[in-house]
Amino acid sequence: MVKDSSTKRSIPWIRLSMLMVFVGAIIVIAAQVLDQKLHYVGEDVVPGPIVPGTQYPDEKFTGIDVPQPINFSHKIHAGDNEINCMFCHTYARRSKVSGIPPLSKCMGCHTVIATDKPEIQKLTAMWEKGESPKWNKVHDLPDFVHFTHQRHLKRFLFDNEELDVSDAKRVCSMCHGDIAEMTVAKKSRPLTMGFCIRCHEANEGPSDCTKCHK
Amino acid sequence: MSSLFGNILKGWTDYTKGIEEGGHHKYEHMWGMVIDLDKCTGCNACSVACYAENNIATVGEEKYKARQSMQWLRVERYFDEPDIDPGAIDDENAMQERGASFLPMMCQQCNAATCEPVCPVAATYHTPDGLNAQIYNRCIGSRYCANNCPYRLRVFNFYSYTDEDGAWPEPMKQQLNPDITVREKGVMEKCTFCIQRIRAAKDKAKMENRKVKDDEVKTACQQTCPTQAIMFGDLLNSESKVTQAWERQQVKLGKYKQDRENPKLRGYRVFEELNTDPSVLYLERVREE
Amino acid sequence: MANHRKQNHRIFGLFADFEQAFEVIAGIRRYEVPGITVDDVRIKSPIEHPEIEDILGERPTNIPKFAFVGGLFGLVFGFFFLAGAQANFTVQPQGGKPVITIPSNLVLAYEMLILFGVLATLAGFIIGARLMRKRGPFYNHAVSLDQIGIVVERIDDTQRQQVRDLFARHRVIDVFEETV
Amino acid sequence: MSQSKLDRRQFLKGLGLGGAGVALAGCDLPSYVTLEQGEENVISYLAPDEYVIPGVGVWYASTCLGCAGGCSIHGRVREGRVLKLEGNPDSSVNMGRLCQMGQATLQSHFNPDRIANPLVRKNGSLVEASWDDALSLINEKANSGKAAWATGAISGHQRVVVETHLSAIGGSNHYAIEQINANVWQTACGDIIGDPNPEIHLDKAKVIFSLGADFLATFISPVHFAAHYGEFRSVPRGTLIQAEPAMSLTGGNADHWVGIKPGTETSLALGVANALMNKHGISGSGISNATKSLINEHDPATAASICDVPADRIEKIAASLAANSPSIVLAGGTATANANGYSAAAAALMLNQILGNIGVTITSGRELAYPQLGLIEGNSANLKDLAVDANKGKIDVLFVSGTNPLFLAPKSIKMDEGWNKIGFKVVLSSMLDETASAADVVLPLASSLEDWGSHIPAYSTGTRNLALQQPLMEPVFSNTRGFGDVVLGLAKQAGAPGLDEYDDYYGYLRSAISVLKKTDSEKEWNSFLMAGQTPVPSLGRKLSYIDGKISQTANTATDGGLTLIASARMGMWDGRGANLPWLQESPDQISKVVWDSWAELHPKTAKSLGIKDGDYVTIKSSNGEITTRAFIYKGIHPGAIAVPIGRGHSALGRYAKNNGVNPLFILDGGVDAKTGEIATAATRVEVKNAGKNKPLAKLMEIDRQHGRKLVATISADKQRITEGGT
Amino acid sequence: MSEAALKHLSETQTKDIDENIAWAKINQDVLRSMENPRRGYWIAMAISVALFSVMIYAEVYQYMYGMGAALLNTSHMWDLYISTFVFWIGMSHSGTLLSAILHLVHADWRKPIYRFAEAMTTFSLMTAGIFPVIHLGRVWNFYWVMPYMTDRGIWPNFRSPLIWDAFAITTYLTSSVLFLYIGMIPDLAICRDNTKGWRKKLYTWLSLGWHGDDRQWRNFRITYLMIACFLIPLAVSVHSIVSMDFAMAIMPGWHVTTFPPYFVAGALYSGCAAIITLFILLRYFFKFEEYMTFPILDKVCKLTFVIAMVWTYLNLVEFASVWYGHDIPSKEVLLAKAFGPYAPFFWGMIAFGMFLPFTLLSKWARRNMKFLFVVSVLLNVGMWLERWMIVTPTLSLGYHPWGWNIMWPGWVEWAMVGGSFGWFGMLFLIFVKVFPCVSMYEVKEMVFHRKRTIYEDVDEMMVLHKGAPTAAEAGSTNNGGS
Repeated sequence: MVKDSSTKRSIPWIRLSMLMVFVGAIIVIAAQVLDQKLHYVGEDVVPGPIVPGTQYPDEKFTGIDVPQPINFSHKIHAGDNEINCMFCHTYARRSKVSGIPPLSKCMGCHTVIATDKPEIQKLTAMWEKGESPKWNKVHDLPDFVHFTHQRHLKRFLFDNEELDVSDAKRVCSMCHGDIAEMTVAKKSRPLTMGFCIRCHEANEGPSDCTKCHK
Repeated sequence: MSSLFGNILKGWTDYTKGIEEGGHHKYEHMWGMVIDLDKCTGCNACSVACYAENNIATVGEEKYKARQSMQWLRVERYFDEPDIDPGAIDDENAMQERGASFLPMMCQQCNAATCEPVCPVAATYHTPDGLNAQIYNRCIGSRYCANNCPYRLRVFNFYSYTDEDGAWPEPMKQQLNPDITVREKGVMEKCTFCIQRIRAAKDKAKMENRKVKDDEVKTACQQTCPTQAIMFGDLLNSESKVTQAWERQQVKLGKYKQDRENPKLRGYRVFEELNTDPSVLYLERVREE
Repeated sequence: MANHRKQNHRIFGLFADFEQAFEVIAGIRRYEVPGITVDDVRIKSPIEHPEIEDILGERPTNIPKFAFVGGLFGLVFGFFFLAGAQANFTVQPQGGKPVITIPSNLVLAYEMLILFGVLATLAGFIIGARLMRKRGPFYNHAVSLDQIGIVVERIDDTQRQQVRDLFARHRVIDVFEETV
Repeated sequence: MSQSKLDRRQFLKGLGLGGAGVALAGCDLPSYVTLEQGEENVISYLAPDEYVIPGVGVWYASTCLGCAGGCSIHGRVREGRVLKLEGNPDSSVNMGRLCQMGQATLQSHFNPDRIANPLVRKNGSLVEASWDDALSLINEKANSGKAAWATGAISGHQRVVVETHLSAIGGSNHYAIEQINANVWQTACGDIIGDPNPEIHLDKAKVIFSLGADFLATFISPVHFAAHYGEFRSVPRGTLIQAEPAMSLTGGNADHWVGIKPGTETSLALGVANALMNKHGISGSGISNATKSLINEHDPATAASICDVPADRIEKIAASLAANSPSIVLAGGTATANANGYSAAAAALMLNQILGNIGVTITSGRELAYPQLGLIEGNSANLKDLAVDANKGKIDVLFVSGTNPLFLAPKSIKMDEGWNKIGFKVVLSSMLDETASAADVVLPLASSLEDWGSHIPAYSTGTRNLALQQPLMEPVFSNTRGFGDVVLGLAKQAGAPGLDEYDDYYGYLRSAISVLKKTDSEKEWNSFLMAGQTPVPSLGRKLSYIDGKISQTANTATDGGLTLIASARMGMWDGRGANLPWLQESPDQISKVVWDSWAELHPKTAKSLGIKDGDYVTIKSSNGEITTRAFIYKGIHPGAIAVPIGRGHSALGRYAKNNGVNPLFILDGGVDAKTGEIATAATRVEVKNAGKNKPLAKLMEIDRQHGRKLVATISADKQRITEGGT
Repeated sequence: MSEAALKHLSETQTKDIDENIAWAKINQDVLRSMENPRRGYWIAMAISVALFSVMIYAEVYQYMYGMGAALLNTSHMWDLYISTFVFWIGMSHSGTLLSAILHLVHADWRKPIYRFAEAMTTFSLMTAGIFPVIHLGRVWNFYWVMPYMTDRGIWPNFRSPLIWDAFAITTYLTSSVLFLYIGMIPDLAICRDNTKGWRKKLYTWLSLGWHGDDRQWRNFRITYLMIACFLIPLAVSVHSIVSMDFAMAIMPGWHVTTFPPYFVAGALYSGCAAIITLFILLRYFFKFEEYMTFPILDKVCKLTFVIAMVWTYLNLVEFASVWYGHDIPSKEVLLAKAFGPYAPFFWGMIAFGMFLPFTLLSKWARRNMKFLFVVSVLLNVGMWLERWMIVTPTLSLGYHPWGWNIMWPGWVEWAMVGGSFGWFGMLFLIFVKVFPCVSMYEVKEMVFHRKRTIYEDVDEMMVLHKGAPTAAEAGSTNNGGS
């Protein structure tokens, strides 16, 4: 029975408009709650290797395999032999860059250890020639980003009474992933600005642009 | 969604606080400067030091002539003395009796900066250090900020200076300061009070769990100034020399008109009356009449 | 009552003379065809006839309400959107100005009001005017040119003849019928 | 030793130079593009010292060779690159401050136009050669005939090796050439008060009356004097009176700037002395009658007429000198750059004498216990001598380093003819300047930031220090060698005795200093390097005033035309700054012109000549003409036209070449009567409008403040009321 | 049309429209105007495309060499780009605003001309939108001014008038396109019924199945009314916001309270002038003498004159407020405009903008096509100069004397300005061939209602008393359609 005339139909306009206002308001409130959860509550943030007292977004990223002059195995060093990250990357706690260990450091052990391995022989050859290997940067931030390892280590490792220096691995893995399971390092976190920002918000890090951009 | 609506319900009043608190946040520092125009000899060392410290491009004669120069710190020179001898400059036959007047002008780091609100992408904003920051990688080059700067102290990368025929042919590239981004074409830039030095000092202080000491931060211009006409420090630190100098001159931040019981004091801020509230205090030049 | 009848004929008359067409409506209004009310009449015209509407009776539209709601939503959403964005973007205090600046947000919310208002109006138009669906029966190009058509719906055989006569009396040019 | 040298070099092997490349990727691409992997390289250290940390700057002390001042500097080294120079706060020369030339030394170090390889002249043109070829060529040519060395100001052990080499190749003449110097003043001081380099205490003075001495920019040790000027200006504030024909930087900062007729400074000084004696009852103690009579001839009115200065101005000067003691009177720059230069200096000292400043603000300096290490300041008289001797054929082999005679020499002294008469010319230089490009062999030098050396600063108070110069980074151009190394090598191959034990200059320097300091411990040595300087024994002098040196005050002839003043500027200096973009683009302090020369004219003169600002003017002297653009202002005497020295190179790299004009070319041969200094402020020139106009590239297009409160000026009296001081 | 005929027409044509014009003829004329373009059309198109391609070249050049290519400098960070932007925004105001206002006041003489006026609005907006983008130093990041969500949690700065511009222009463009389109739907239906091939497909799709029954007409009328109501405040706000780019700034000569109304008036002014220009062109090229009649032109001219006077008044107010104010820098800027190096352009603006409109007072002028054409173009030149004189002199004479210098735009900037006209022309030329540039149905309404007003009494009599009319009466009331 198609009797078409809008006179018959009457829509509750006032109520509808009120509804719209509520929708707007509810969206806002919902956003508040969601916001609280995302930024300030740790549950729905999956932590990597636990760093006590911190939450950070555990975003995965599959980097490309970057070839290196010497096929250095983090697994053997950091993983199996549990050498502290900062034993080789010794500058991390003193400088903005973590630094590549100087050749002398490698030779410190490898004059005696595993000298028969081909890679080590490569290394030794270089040392004798007095030239350093030309490593390729894996975790390479844009040049307008000034990240400092020093401060982050202080915040998460040295000022963290639940950790001691031997747990450096955990802190490093926040941004570098589980390097101890890799041979040559491979990017396993996005390291985008969003990644940084979320972590800074979750751990009340500074939100001032000039901390990183100058 | 979260970052769409966020937490406006929390501390709404915080967010709507006005100028009297200087924005919503607590200032960690308020970096300020004092420049004694009587000591300044206009020798330009500061300007060159600034070029060296901050990777500023040299543009060459033609572009300089077209007023596309890039200096962050310019030492202006005037030949008239309105306060002592107004008529002198108009007398064709007279001599330049009392020399010239020199004025080093770097970004005044205004606390009510006119450049900040107009930036469409918030590339320039006020830091908790009381600095007027410029985030190069956010800048889209609308140049509104420079138009709105009464001091004309913002410079724009009208060209790209990074290629081989630019400002740094090899091996000059090697001199570039890694702590500072090299600006690409289409980006606004300006004096930052050597923010990289401030950052370094603050990080150092944090590593040692202490506050930044007075004189721990020296800007490039201040450090090189042969007559030490430039003083730099934290205006929130009551011990700092700068704070004392400001108090001695009875000049206060947040005012566009200073009420001083002694009008003969030498301290003044350029274009203070525009209520830009600059952080650079100049001490009047002194000359025998 | 008209709406209880089962008849389902439609008749469509095409008139060259607008005055005559109005006469037909006037006639129907004077119940010259028993059982047919103006509610059963629709006209198709190349131009709009505000003056016919008082004859055809008040037939309100919902468009203003669409506009109202749309505008209101634009205003609310606009303001909260901006305020929320600013509140999240707290790294940009500027020259001692508050983070959420009412005046500028009002300016922008005002623009949003108009934008959503206009969009809602368009939606209202498309819904209310039954656009973007199959074109109705009896469409004739002449209507888009210079002739006016009158559709009388829901009539039975007896009324059909009477309507035809009514049309004829007012010099109808052409008559179409159909049964649905 | 060589071992420690290896270590020294070792740490400089950086984390690669990726840093610069990195920074240059710039900020214009969205971040996800620059978040790249494996695009950039890192070269790790080999075996770094403990204190070397990538990403953290290390400061190394060295010495600035921007001018003869010898300021101590700290260089910030990061990832093996020197990034920034600052003054060394411990230095008694510059107290941690630095001038623009010091800052810009970096660019002479990283300059793209540096010579990378030795050059040897083969059938007319310079072609690259290996060091061995170059040295062997020198070896066969150099030892035959009369040899000579031409250097700039030189001191310390470089001087020693140079002289060793000179004697080894049987030469005797060592021409130390510095266009910008205080030779006249220093000679006068030597003659009159018995100390060529007395200590000048600007900070103690209440009034400085300077006859053309541009102590803020070009006088002996600018940074040092500028630092003292700062104290001089702080409460109690002193008064600076500057008398000179064309405004220098110091004049620009004067309380009273007296635009005086060129060459009449002596008369002004005498006039002031006259006023002092007759009006203010200053007794001319120790003044000979001859001088007294000279003074009496110059009552203020006469002096005024001679100097073209209002008489009351002279009275005023005398008054403030009399009222505020101690004061100090200096002479230099334009005042001493004319035939009467010496008497101007003498007159200045006479004023100091009658004002009783000698021993108060002018006190005795100390002289080095080892004169062979002392600084040879160098002067332009030597330039003339070089030309003359060369023309006389007295020179067959010439070694040049640290100076640029072909650029500095006026045409009138016929340097280029002389140069061509010289049989064999070796130039040691890091830049291919005019002289180098006219040489037979060019040996590429390391920059001053890559080299070892020891220097005696031109001026310092208290104990004399030996300023140490050490490399701040690996050579940018690997095939360059340090000055010391080269000269040492030359000396060795010339058979100089006792050098064979040193395999390089570092070894020589180190052992020499250890002898000097009587210690050979690594620790001591490192402490010297850390301090950047080390005190050396010195003997005091005592001052005694000998009068009667004011010979005559006759003024240069005032025939038609103007007096050309080749003014010295901090920045371009004597031309060595012209290849540094930072200095080219840093505006001149007074005219604010960049990237070009200009000719200063007084508006009155300009009007009479029909010249407007930015007009091209042709300046014609008896020795040719130059054309540059006019800058019209009132900081110059109407009878003078001033063109700055330093631009107008025909070589010296992309930034300097064909940029501006060189006023030195057209100087006539006039010299200072006593010292033989080339008179740069005494050449008569014809000036006419060349008919073209193109505004100068300037920082300022305006000269006045247009009612804005930009530079507010308060009168000194008011300032004294609020801030004290007399 | 011949000279004599034109002259004759200009004397005889006294009615807005001849109500006895046959409806079929209306359709024919308008549809004809959309078909087989003639040579003149192709020439115009060629010129437009040429200009536009020059603009493209200039933009590429500027993109590669940086903004320096435009000879901008430290004092003149903005120049022609922004002034031309303001100019085009101004252009965009006439169409919509006039159409909407006149619609609300039931001025039916707008009906033959509002269509192309609204098209002009849309296209000048699309032109204006180009400029803020090309004047960016890093144009490839222009989208950063849009408030979109990003994981960086950064947003545009909503305080910035430039962002207000972005919002306002987007809104205005959307709304005015809709206004234009909705007003066009019945005509599109007509086109649908009278074309074939791709055009038929297009119009079928666009006309949304319009079949003109009373329900559609009713909704249509209300919709149109509503959008008109929305557009009037919108149009006003848009140009006020554009004016705030300047009024919100601190610079002397920009920081003026009267700028918003001043800009709006200027916008209407230039818009009306542009309407006159296009009116004459269309009338000439498409032989629309019967629709775009002299009386209508006459009305437009009078309107233009009135608005011109409003603008003049506000202009003088601005001068006065600066002159009697105590802000020395602003006063300096004013003096520099009048007597400085930019003086010729300033006085040109005064002459064209303030004095030329007085010629519109004479009937002869209002009836003389050629003369009017020249005048209307000159008025717009004046308005363009006005925008330039707002932007540039202030920048050459700011607070700090260091920044004082004179700067003349280089070829790049001129190419962009010229190219913008090419772009506009291109769009407009395409429009007139694809869409009816005279509203057919509304002209019909116009005719119809004018007739009804004449025969009203007769109708009354017939309907109420006599019943069916006689053949004779019917003939007399025949609307000439069949």
